[in-house]
Amino acid sequence: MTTSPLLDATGVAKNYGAVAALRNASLSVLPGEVHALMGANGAGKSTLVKILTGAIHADAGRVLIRGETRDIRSPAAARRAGLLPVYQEPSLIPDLDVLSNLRLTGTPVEPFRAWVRELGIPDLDLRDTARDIPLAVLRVLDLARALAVEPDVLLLDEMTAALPANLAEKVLEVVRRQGDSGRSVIFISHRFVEISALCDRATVLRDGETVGVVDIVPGVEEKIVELMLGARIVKTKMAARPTGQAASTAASRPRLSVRNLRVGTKLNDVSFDLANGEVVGVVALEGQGQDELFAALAGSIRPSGGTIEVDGQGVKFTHPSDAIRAGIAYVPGDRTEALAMQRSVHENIALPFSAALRKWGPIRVHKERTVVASAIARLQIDTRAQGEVQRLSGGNQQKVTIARWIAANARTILCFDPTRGIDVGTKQEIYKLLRELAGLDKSVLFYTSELEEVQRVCDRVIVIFGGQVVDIFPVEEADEPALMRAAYGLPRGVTADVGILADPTSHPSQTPEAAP
Amino acid sequence: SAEGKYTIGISNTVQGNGWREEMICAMKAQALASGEVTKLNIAHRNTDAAGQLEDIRNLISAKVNAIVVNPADPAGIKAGLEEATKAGIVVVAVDQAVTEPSAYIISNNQEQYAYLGAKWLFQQMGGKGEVFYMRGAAGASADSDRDKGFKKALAEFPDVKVAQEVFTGWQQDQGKQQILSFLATGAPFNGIWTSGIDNVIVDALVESQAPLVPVVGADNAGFVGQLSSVKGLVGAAVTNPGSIGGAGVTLALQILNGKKPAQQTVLVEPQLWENATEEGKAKLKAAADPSLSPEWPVSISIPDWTTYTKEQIVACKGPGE
Amino acid sequence: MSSSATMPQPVSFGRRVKRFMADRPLVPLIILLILLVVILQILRPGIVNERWIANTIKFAIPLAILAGCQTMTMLTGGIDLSVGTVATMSAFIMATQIVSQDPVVAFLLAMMPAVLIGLINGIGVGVFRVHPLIMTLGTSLIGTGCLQVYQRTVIASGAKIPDFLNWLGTGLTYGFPNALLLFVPLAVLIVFTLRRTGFGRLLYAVGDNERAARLSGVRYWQVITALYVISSLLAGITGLLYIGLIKAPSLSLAEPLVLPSVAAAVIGGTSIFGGRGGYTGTIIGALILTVLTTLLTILQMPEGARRILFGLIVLFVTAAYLRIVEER
Amino acid sequence: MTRFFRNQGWVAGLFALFLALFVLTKLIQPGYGSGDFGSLVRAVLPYAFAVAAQTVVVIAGGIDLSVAAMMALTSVTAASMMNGASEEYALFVVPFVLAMGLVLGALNGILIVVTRVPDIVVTLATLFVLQGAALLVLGAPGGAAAEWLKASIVGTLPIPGLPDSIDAWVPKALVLLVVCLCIIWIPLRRSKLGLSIYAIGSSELAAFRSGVPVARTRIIAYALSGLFAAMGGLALTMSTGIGAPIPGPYLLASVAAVVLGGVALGGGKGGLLGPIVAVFVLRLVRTDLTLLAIDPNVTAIIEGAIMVAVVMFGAFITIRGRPAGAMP
Ligand SMILES: Nc1ncnc2c1ncn2[C@@H]1O[C@H](COP(=O)(O)OP(=O)(O)OP(=O)(O)O)[C@@H](O)[C@H]1O
Ligand SMILES: Nc1ncnc2c1ncn2[C@@H]1O[C@H](COP(=O)(O)OP(=O)(O)OP(=O)(O)O)[C@@H](O)[C@H]1O
Ligand SMILES: [Mg+2]
Ligand SMILES: [Mg+2]
Repeated sequence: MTTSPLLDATGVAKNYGAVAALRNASLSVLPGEVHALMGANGAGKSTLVKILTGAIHADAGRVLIRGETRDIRSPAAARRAGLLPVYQEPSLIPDLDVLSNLRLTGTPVEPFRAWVRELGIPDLDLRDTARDIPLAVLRVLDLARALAVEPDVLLLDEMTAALPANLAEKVLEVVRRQGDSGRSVIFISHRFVEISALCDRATVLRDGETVGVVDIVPGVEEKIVELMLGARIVKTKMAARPTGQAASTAASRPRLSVRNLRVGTKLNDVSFDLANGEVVGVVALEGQGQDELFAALAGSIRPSGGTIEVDGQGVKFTHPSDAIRAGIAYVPGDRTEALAMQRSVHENIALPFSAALRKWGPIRVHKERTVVASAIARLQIDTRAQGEVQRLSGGNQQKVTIARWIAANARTILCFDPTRGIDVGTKQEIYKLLRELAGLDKSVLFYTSELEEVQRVCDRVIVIFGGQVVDIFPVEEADEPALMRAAYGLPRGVTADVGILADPTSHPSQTPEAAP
Repeated sequence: SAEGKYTIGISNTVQGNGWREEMICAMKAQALASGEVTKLNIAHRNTDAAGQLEDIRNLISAKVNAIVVNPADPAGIKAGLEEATKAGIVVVAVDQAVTEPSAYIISNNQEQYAYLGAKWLFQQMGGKGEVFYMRGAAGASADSDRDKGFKKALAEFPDVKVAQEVFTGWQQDQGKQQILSFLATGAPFNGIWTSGIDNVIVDALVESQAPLVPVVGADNAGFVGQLSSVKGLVGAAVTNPGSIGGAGVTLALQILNGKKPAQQTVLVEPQLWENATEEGKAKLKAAADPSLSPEWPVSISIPDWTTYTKEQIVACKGPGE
Repeated sequence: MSSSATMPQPVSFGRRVKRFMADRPLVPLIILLILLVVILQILRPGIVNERWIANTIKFAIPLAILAGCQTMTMLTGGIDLSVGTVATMSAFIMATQIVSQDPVVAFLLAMMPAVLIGLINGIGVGVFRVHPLIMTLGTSLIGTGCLQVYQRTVIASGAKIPDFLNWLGTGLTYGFPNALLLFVPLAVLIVFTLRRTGFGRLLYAVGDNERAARLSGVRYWQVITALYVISSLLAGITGLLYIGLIKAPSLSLAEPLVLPSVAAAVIGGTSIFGGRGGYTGTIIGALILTVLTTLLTILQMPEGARRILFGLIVLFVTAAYLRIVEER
Repeated sequence: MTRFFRNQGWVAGLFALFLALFVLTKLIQPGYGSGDFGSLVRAVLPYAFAVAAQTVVVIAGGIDLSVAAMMALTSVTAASMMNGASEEYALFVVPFVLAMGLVLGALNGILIVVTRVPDIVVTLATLFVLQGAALLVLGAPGGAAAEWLKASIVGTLPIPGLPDSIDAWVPKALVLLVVCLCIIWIPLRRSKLGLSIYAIGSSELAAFRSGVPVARTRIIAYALSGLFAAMGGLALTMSTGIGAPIPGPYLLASVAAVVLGGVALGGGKGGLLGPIVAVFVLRLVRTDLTLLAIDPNVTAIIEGAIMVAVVMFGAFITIRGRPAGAMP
């Protein structure tokens, strides 16, 4: 290559006590390049981004910017050097309004406004307090704030993970144009579609080390996966759905039956059934009421109308513990909402055991240890840093949130975007797990922001738009274009004229290929 | 003789201490017994000079006829007292002096209090040896006045040394812990002077089977009882009557009725009751009152100044209650 | 996955010591305690004898129990500033009621305000979400006022310290303070509760992430109400023990213990922000503070200088301790 | 408009409460007039500065337990320096004492940043240190204040063009308070520094990642707190004419007023106006209790109950006011 790199990091290492987050990472980004940073959960991607942007200090390593050694000691210094990150977690100040947030970082307002519009949010009020803005929008604002100062290198850590498809689309578009205009982007994502659509090259990390740099060409995905996982080959092909077993569900009573559910103004009229042994997908654009649906089913908020029946019995949840008693567990998409970050993996998994008043007494240590250990094994949680959950990587934290309910043996699991920010290997494990749960006659309600997941996991899909169920697909008709159209509230094409209560048992024998 | 015609305001800045509680009760009882007071307006809380200024000004707003005040600081409330006098309110300071010249003062003589007790103690010690000096709260004006008296006595006995000087903060637990720590050091000492944290000190000596050296304290019910009941204990109680509050009310009423005292300042001289002589023992016997809370001083009345009965002060009811 | 822990790494002796202490955070605290005792012994040779130790323990116990209240409330991100008032109320009521009542009745009467204040605190914090600092401060003001009103009604009847409390508070058996008979089971119970019971686990979880606890089915108000009632009960028991030790009921008996109890919990490694800490450290913290107080009493210096030294030492100890523990 | 009410509703409510109390006061004591209002403001003065000192650090996500001790130290320093000195000398004393507050406050901040010990512990330690220092400066209450200083909070400020009847309601103390607070607060609130203080209180991590110099901002917040506390200390000396080394009841009062004033103890929210109005409310309640000649022991109960009730009420309306369907 003739051009010299804009950013060149070599031999970066970072230890957290006994855990080596990075051991020997290197990354070289050319001007005008969209460069993917890839790796399994816990490979050290976020850590590298934090080091490059001065949020933490490396133990070793050298960073050159335009050929000059720069010691980036603080985010402000990184900003001056032209490096701007969008971290995995939103970094707007929650109690300040957007305008003040802009002033704080010295971001020019007009360009910011333009970018926000460009990124698909036309009606942002700059006087809104950040705390009141939904997560997905916050991520976009973070990005717009970075774009507004026209950075030389933009570092996006799983920018698209929490975004609904429509917003993600816009982000990709904008990022692509960054590359075209001579600026570089470091792009972290677990979604291969995005990588291949967007990136020029990819650096692959494994266990804190750079194990390869590849050009993105068609078909390179296999190689990347190989590099990413090393010896840990993707052995988990999609488990075939046993057809016979699901058949019984149609006959019996539904596990969960929702009728005309309303929550405030967000959720207007939702009705559907969830059978035993069934995985029902929920597809919706950002903010169509899916959050409220899940929260209401989890007992987290009170619905303002409609009925919920569990096993044919009408229920009213006033607190999540009511839902849990009815066997319904909720896995929120935002893991900071679900985990006690300073506590151990073990305690986090065992937390529901002690919740009820009658379980406040002595803990049956041995029994508990067995249950927890088996849940950890089941989800293959990387327990190197298990003393405190906050030291786990994002993906492993996500697994803990699910493991908790596996251990508690919940009959119905409400998964809100459980694969958000999870690497391909782990995603497969989670798909498999959900199918296994279904096999054990448990039922799963599964919201996902990645449409392709629907095909892999669900028996049926309900599409929510404007707080209403606009369509229900059997899985075999739920291809991405159809789902997308429905999610935007467009009527279904003539070809897909199947009854709403299509028989979910008539599965095609075809199973989608494992990723990539 | 007449039905009540005056309202009297009271300001006090230490709450939850037996001595001050007795002072307040004496004020109430005296106001009731005098029959001349329709209403007492009491500001009674833990605060500093600035807070007391606030209370005094509130009392001025309430248009009381007289204010009886136990000053948080002699100089710090001068402005407020001056404003009160200007508003035609009679001001009487009790327990401690104030610097405002227009105010009348009826007070226990704190310097004399310390001097009297210390002198007796040093005599008991035979004019030599080590004394454990347990003061009150660091920075309090009553404490520094007493320190003056103590130092005066000390100067008269050149062979008496201070083994250790501590501030009890007038808190019982702290005093007890300090004496126990001191005892544990095994350092020799021949007498203890305390600024009113006395009965816990005797307890500590007894519990740890330490030699019972002479102890000087105040006339708190607990300590006075111990002086008669604890075998082998030699000690003296110096009176520091909380009933001075009743005297303050009497003085205020006298002034309101046009009977001004000859001087602005009336000092109530402390007495010393010791158990080394038969005469002293008799005084102690007469004074002891086990029915009182151990923190209350036993001298619940002051001859010539208070007219209430014991029942009245113990009931702690003011006019209209 | 390979773990970096297996990487050959030359580890210096100093680092190993630090690592060792970080894994056992009690060790540096105990070392510090011993250090203080040694300094005391050097300053006043012969002071550290059986009597002194018994004495120190006697005074450390009430502080340690109140610090236990702080530890537990701090685990949930709270604080209980009403413990001083509650202890004082129980002590005062016990001492005055025993004169005319059956001991059991007097005991029940003495514990009543503890339960009541604990309940109000718990409901205020747990249901109405009032900040614990404000809530407990408010109830302690209210409690003090009530105690003063009560005091006037009993002033005529006098007060008495029950013999049993006297024995418990000041007595020694084979050189050991009798108070240990109360304290040891209590301490074991608290440690066990925090480590091995569902309730203890919920305290940590609620303090760490209340929303997560809620989503796991934990009812916040139940946990918090139970917690503050327990804290108040402990404070009430401390009051009874303390009156046996001091033997003079007053209206501000246990107030001076409140700030030190917070300091003891903090020195013992409990995070004031919740989710982190334990009771064993707190016990050592209480001992350290008690010894420190003795040390400063012994030093012949002006009161002002003594306070300065006290503040500096507390700060230094906490900072050093944090450094060591962070090494993990 | 709705946004204004959402943000300022609490302050507006407090202000209404103050007015209602004022009317009540007039009913209790029809003679309550401008002179009495002047007394109220003078009583408010030290509390107001204490609460300002507390507000700044609470907004920055901290707490300052050393406020009252800082006031005591600056007060005794000022009083002892002015003792026996000329009137003009006070012109030098005032800036010196203010600078001292600023520096000592900054020291608080530096200790917090450097030792990484929680602020509540650091300021607890400095509370003892400052108290000790105050005792070293003046062993007992004493000292003096320049006459012009004392006069500067007595009486009213004649404003040209204003009728006397209105003028009488503008006590000098109020003018002094407003000027001192506004000179610092308004420019601060508008500056990037002010934003940064809110930012670190709201989310330290997010602030750091937004490029806010967290350590420096925290130190400045504590320095400002020290400055306000020094003003409070001066106010004490001005009103009493002396300095007292034992801290007054300003610490707990400041925390209570901060919370009553709508500043979240977690940080990042609220302003200075609310807590200041809260101080006025609390002082006026005190006045009313005195005017009503309520049993003094009951006043403690009432003050505690008001504090708890108002905060509970606040919590109650926030729970109720939460839009339906919002995530709790
Ligand atoms: N503060 C910390 N303390 C201890 N260990 C940490 C800490 N932060 C990160 N780690 C460890 O460092 C490793 C790399 O974490 P990092 O967050 O960089 O992973 P990642 O590649 O971004 O993963 P993901 O895709 O799940 O977000 C993980 O093993 C994690 O447990
Ligand atoms: N303390 C515990 N330790 C480990 N596992 C537990 C514990 N408590 C409950 N579980 C597991 O969680 C699941 C559901 O528990 P739940 O309390 O709802 O059932 P349960 O019938 O009440 O249990 P039990 O009969 O053991 O009290 C069970 O699989 C149980 O084994
Ligand atoms: Mg990451
Ligand atoms: Mg991730």
